[in-house]
Amino acid sequence: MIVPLISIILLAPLAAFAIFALLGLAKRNFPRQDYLSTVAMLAALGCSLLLIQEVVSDPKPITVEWLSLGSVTFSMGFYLDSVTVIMLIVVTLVSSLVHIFSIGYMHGDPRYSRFFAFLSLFSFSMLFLVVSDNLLGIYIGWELVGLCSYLLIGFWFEKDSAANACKKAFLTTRVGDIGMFIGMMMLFAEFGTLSLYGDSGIFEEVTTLESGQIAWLSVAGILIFCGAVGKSAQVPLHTWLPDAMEGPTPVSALIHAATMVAAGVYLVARMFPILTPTSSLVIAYVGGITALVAATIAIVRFDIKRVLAYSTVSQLGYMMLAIGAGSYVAGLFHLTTHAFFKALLFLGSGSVIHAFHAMHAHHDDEHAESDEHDDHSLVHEHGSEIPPDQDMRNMGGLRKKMPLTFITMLIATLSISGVPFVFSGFWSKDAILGGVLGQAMASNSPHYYILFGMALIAAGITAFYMFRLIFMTFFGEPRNQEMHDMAHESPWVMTVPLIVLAALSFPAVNILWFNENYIEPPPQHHIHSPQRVYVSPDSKTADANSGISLFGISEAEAAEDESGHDAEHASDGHHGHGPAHTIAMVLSICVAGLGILLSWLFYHKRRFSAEAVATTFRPAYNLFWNKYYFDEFYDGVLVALTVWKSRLFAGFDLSVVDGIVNGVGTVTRDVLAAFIGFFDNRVVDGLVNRVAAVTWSAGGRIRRIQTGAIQTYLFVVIGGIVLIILIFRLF
Amino acid sequence: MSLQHYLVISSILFSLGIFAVLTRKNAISILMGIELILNSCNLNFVAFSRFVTPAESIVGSEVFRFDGQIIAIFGIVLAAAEAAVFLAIILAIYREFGSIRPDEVDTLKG
Amino acid sequence: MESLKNIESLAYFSPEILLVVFAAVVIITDLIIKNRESEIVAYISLVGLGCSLVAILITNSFISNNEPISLFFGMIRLDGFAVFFKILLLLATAATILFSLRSEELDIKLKGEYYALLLAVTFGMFLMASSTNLLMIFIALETVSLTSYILAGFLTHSPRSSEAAFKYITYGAVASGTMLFGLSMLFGMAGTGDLMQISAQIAAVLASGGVSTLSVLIAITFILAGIGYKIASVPFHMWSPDVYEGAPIPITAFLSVASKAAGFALFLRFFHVGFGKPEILQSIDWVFILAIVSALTMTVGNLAALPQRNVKRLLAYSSIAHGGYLLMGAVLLTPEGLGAIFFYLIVYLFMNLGAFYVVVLIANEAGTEMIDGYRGLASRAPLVAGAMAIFLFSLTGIPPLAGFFGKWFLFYAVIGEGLYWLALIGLLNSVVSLYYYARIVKAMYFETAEDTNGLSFSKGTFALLSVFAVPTIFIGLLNFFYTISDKITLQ
Amino acid sequence: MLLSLMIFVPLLGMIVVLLLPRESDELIKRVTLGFTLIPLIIAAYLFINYERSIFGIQYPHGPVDWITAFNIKYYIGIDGLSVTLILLTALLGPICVLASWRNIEKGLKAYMALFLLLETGMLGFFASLDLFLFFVFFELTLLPMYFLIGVWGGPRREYAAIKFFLYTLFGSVLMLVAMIAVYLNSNVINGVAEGVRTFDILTLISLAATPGHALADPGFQMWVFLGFFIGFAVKVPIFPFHTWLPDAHVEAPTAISVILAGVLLKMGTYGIVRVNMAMFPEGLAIFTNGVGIVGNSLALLGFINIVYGSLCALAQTDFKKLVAYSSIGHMGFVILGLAAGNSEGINGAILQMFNHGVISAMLFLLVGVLYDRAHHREINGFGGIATKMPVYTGITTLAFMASLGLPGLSGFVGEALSLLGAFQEFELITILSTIGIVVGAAYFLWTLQRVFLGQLNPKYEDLPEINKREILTLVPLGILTIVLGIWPNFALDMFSESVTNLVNVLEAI
Repeated sequence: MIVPLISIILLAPLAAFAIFALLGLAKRNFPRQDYLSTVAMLAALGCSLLLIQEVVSDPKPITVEWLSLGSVTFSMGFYLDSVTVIMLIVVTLVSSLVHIFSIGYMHGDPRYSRFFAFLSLFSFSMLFLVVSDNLLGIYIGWELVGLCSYLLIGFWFEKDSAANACKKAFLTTRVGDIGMFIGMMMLFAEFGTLSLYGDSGIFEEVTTLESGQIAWLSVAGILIFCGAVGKSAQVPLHTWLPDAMEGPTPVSALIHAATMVAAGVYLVARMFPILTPTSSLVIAYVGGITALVAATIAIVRFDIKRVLAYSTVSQLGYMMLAIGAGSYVAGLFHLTTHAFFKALLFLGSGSVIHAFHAMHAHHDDEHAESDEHDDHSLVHEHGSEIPPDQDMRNMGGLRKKMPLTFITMLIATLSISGVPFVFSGFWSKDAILGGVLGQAMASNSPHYYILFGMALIAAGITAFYMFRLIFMTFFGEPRNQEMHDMAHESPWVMTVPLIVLAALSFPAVNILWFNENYIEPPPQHHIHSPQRVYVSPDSKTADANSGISLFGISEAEAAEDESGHDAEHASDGHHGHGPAHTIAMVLSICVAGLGILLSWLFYHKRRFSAEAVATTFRPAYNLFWNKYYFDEFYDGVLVALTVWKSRLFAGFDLSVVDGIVNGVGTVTRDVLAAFIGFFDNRVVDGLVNRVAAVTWSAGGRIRRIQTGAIQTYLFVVIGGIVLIILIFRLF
Repeated sequence: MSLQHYLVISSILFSLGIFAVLTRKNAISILMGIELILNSCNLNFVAFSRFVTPAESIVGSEVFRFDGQIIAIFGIVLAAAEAAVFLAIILAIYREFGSIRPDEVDTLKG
Repeated sequence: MESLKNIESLAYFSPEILLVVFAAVVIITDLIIKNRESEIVAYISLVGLGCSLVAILITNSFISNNEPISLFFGMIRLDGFAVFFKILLLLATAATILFSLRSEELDIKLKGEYYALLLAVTFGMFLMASSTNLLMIFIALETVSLTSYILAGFLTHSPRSSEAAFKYITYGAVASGTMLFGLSMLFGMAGTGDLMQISAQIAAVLASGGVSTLSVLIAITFILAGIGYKIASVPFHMWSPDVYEGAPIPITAFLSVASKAAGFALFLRFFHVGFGKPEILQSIDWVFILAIVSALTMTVGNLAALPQRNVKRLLAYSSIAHGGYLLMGAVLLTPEGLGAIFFYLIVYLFMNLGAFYVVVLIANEAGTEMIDGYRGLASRAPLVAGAMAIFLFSLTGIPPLAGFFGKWFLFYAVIGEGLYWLALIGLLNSVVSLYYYARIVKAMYFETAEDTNGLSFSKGTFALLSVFAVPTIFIGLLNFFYTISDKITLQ
Repeated sequence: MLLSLMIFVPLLGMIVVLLLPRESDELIKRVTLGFTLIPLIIAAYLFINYERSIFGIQYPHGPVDWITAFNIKYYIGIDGLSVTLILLTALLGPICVLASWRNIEKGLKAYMALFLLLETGMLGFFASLDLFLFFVFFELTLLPMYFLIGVWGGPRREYAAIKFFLYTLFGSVLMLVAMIAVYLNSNVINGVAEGVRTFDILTLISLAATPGHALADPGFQMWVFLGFFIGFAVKVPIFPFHTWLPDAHVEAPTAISVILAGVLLKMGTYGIVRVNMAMFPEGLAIFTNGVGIVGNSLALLGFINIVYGSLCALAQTDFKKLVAYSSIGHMGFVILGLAAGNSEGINGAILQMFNHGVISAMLFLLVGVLYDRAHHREINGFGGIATKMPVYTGITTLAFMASLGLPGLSGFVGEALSLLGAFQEFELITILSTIGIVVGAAYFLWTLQRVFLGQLNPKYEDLPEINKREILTLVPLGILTIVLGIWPNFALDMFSESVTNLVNVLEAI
């Protein structure tokens, strides 16, 4: 039963895309591509739900030999454990809802059919990534989702900002992917396979490693994580995600909030067994820093979609932190809850944007003008002019105009902010915080205390900026009356998905996560310390009575993650979960409350002026406003090259500003073209031409000897004879 | 006179011929140089024939072989023929170029 | 091996005799028919060549088991080697006569003399290929030279032609004089004019200390000057570009193929038979000096050809270069080398004559010998251009054309004796040569002419072109031609 | 026999085309198409019926005595490697004829005739089992190529044509010397020459593995390896012998660029596999298993090709030149994979050869489509044409993505395998080579943006969409790209046995 189900899940969306592509070759369109894609997606959703019962019996239903090279075989197959199924459901569910939402949102777009085809292709790729049982398959899906992300971000490619953003997204993630690929190469070189499961899979092989052999494994783990850094927009490769908001909003909801960006977290979770303490710690820190950095940037954004984008980056960092700190289940739990409420937030914001302008055509025109100066350079400028329909400063008081949107978005905001008990976001966030703190207490390592602190602060900031968004958008007085008058509630195709997603933000719907037997963290390989023990399922169930068992699991994980702890210590960690959990929960409620309160005071009550605070803390504000200067840094490196070039070729007084404007394009065209082109033309080709020239001139010289005077010739004859004789005599 | 004497003379003749051919600025003089060269060869052949070629005994009496002399005779004939052709060509040159200075006949070069 | 006496020899000498007879017939006919522009003399000459060919084939059948026959008391030898060269020379002469018939340049009154001289020069070349005596060698050389001088200057009102003849004879006379001096020294040292005995005699006197190595060296170098002038090898090559450029095109073709082939025949026989024994020249690194000469010859020829704009002169330099390639085979005096030379000469005959034939045609139609005159030929006369391209690329040595196989054979022979450096120089020279050959192709195919009118040629022209072009394509692909050398040995 | 038929049918076609009247363009085109379809059918038959599980030569013809003086034989046959490339060649044949359908304005007859000659040369090369025959076919492609570039090319065609010719000839000169050296030593065992010499590639391979045989001497192998390698390197082309390629590509007409990139470059790498690696493993080992620069030189060359080619591509503003330089980069992966000398590396390299043949053919066809409409190729001179030519844009995106190594499309598999293989031998070089992947993505995406995305350049308001004939040329290649991406075993199966054998030989060193 599994095979047909999984086939439908994968093939239905693929077929929807294939129909579009094949008809496209004949320059025709399927009349209702939107329905086709949506139905395909719903079918996949249905099958995914049916899979819940099937999974436990056989996690590896199919393996086919994909490539056989004599000694080495690469096989492709599926691995369906509970995590996979949950991911499948999340992806198909969000995707279905986004499909439905798009029917309304994208209505009237000239490339309407294409949009749905791309969504289908994306869904297929994402699902393929999720179910693959080997790194190669994951990598294939991984890159395909990247392609779809590229296509969809650049969906309105007439806008230069969109064209730039899609390119940036692809290239930035590809930088990370290269790291991932190198990591794969390392694993392959060591184990001779890229399969993860099974007798000769990597996870089995890795247990055979001796201690002292794992330094490279840490490197490999971190390299694989690089892929996740790119895809999940972790610092320092996070800059593409906010730019990716140039894509249509449903795309942002599906790809850049719920699914693709979460694939990085999923990947790290999948690779959990090979993560060494070192690589885990690196992952946790990257996650923690990302969570904090992105959250602080989000505070000062005015573009509604960018606030959500940075929020996504921040939340993804959270998940990374969780998995890095050993809270495997908590990380994935948060992934799920986040997928729903963030998709909801994006779709809600889409609804707002949609309300502000029914016609995308306007949108395009405005952009065409504002982007006139773009010079098509390789990496574009990050001027980020905010489109008026996304600028929160133009909003306000929409609560009454768009009640459904308001309520659903409020639910999501409450969830993400961690409002206690009622909302799923609270539970998943708390699981992470508790897990990290438990780890800290168990290991007594300052690292985990620092990470806990980061997570806690980020949680507070999250609550703050999310409510800032709500207050600025839905409360208060309309700031732009003209636009406010235009606004209207969205049609039902758009609100129904909102409602469904809002329902999903309640913990009851995420019931699977509360069944401690459903998800088991895979054993992490503790290569280096023989006294380490695997945590048996028993040790988890021992804590089942604590209500929500996953905390116990995460702490058990945490315990086993530290070297030097033997079995007893591990069980100590277990017993220590109680206080950790309680402390974390209390602290989490406090920071969330504080964040909301501050937000309320700043943006609703206007008790404090945000501007005044910004002036007081100017340096910090600048830092946040300029997004920690990441983009500037990347450009700066390239600009430095430009400057260097200017010095070299035209003197230093060529303005640096000019260099900035021209950006990488200039670097590429002038430096690379000047250098490589010069090298290729002058040096490589030049050498050849030099040889040719010498040959030619030799011909000319010989020619000149041929004077035309017969006596010269005769002289050469006599000279030649004498020379030959001399040569003979001399040698 | 020994063989050496003849050889020295013929060598001098040959060298003179070469010298004439290389330096004279008149086609006729070059022809004369060529004749000197050819005749030095003839002299060589005759001298060698006389001094070097072994005599063969035929029916008790010594008979000299005349190989060299014969070659010399052919050489004289060919030299004459060559001179004839050369002179004819010089005439043609004079007709076309109005000069028989060899260094003025240099339109073909390079 | 017996030496036949004079009367007995005549039968074996019939090819040469027929040539002389027909030369006389041509002259007499010319006297009789009054109309001095009649082409009948050319056809008579062709008939003569035909008869001679039959005679060659008949005499060839007398040679059994590669056993050479010595004629006229050892003056001349009839062997496979001679037969091969005679056939080759005969074909070249026949081609020259056909060219001459079509050359407007040679539309002159003195036809009788012209064809008679052609037959005479062929006769001389036959002798060059078969002489085994110093006297005969000299006579043969002079016969060829004297007639060639006249033929080169045959265009009575062309200063170029006269200048060519003048340079040719001056150069030729000095070179053959020098050679004669060398021959006389050799004669003096060996005491005999018989090539068959010279080597043994020289070896004997060298061993007894009667003469010094230097004397032998000087004698041989002098002789080399004469032969080198015939095959136009550096440093005795300088006459050839000027003479080739000035002479009527058919004669240029003839000189570049037949004269060179005859020169090689002489060279090979002289050095193989006379001085092939290592003991004679053990004090001299003969291989080295010939290898240097060979390398220099091809390099100078190719480099000097690069800047040429006159196709005739370009081909003159190219034929110097080909002389250099051929010399590679002669350097080592090995059977492989000989075989390579035979094969290459066959190929060279077709491709070089073909190229010259196109030059004749273009000179007739476009009135120029310059590369510019070949512009747009591909559209004006596609077949002629195609044939020319085949000849030129074959001369370069591009597979599957015969020139490649010829070069392959030569390089094979050279590398077989370990002279990798010489082979490399030769091969790099091929690359250089591509450049100037391709310039003509470029003009024909890639450039457009100011005058775009099509050129029309007779059917006979195309037939003759294909006579050269088809073998140029196929000779290398057929096994037959590689086996020729099996039947020819030099003793 | 079938194989010979396949090789010489185009030659026959050439003669037929030459006999057709000059004016009847349509007839000439159709006849040519017919004569290129026959080899395709035969090649497909061979490909399908090739017995994959058996290592060795199949469908042999010969050895038939040809030039007995040198024991040269007419001997052809296929193994998995050659049949794959033969299929590629035969497939590109009709595609190129179709691509030349409208844009050859003058001398169509000569063009088609030369093209058919070229096809014979290419097919023969891949099937040859006699070294001499191999060389002759190798060189046979030169002449038609020279004319095809020189007569029907762009503005600097003369320069490009002669440059191509001179470079290749230079390379083959060294090859010729090496070839003669191999032949001369083919009967020398323990310093004694006995028996006949041979050009038979299979025999030579076994002789080169015989202890004591002159061919097995590592010093000898090194020199001969170098001779052959430089000859093939020019063709591949490997830095620094590559400068002919951008010129030739830019000037050549579309179909010829397709052949050039699709097949001719593969002749170089095929030669390296067939001769250099199989025949001279000891020589190869010096350049791949040694220490220092020399010991890593082959991999280094691959690396330089990848990075240098990609960077050069990034710097281009001419669409076609960009694709040309990208070819240099992609051939670098082949070299890198071959240098690895293990199963993954060599399989990947060969697969990459085939894939690159398909993908670069597509790319050049696409450039040609655009050029036929806009009459220029300046990347910055376009912009936003995705709105006018959506189908074209879609196909181009597919080709670009395949070329930049997007998984799921064929380009990825070959590259990934090459890298996986190479990493096991040359870790640092391989890691550095991955820069090429990023740069590859960069230049393709940047091009995609500059040409297709953004506001429509008003000059191209009425740019016609790609037509049916053009789509027809692209579809088979596109299908192959996707099929091989999804199911690479389709091609890998063909040659993995041969590669396994080769790897065993290499590992025995």
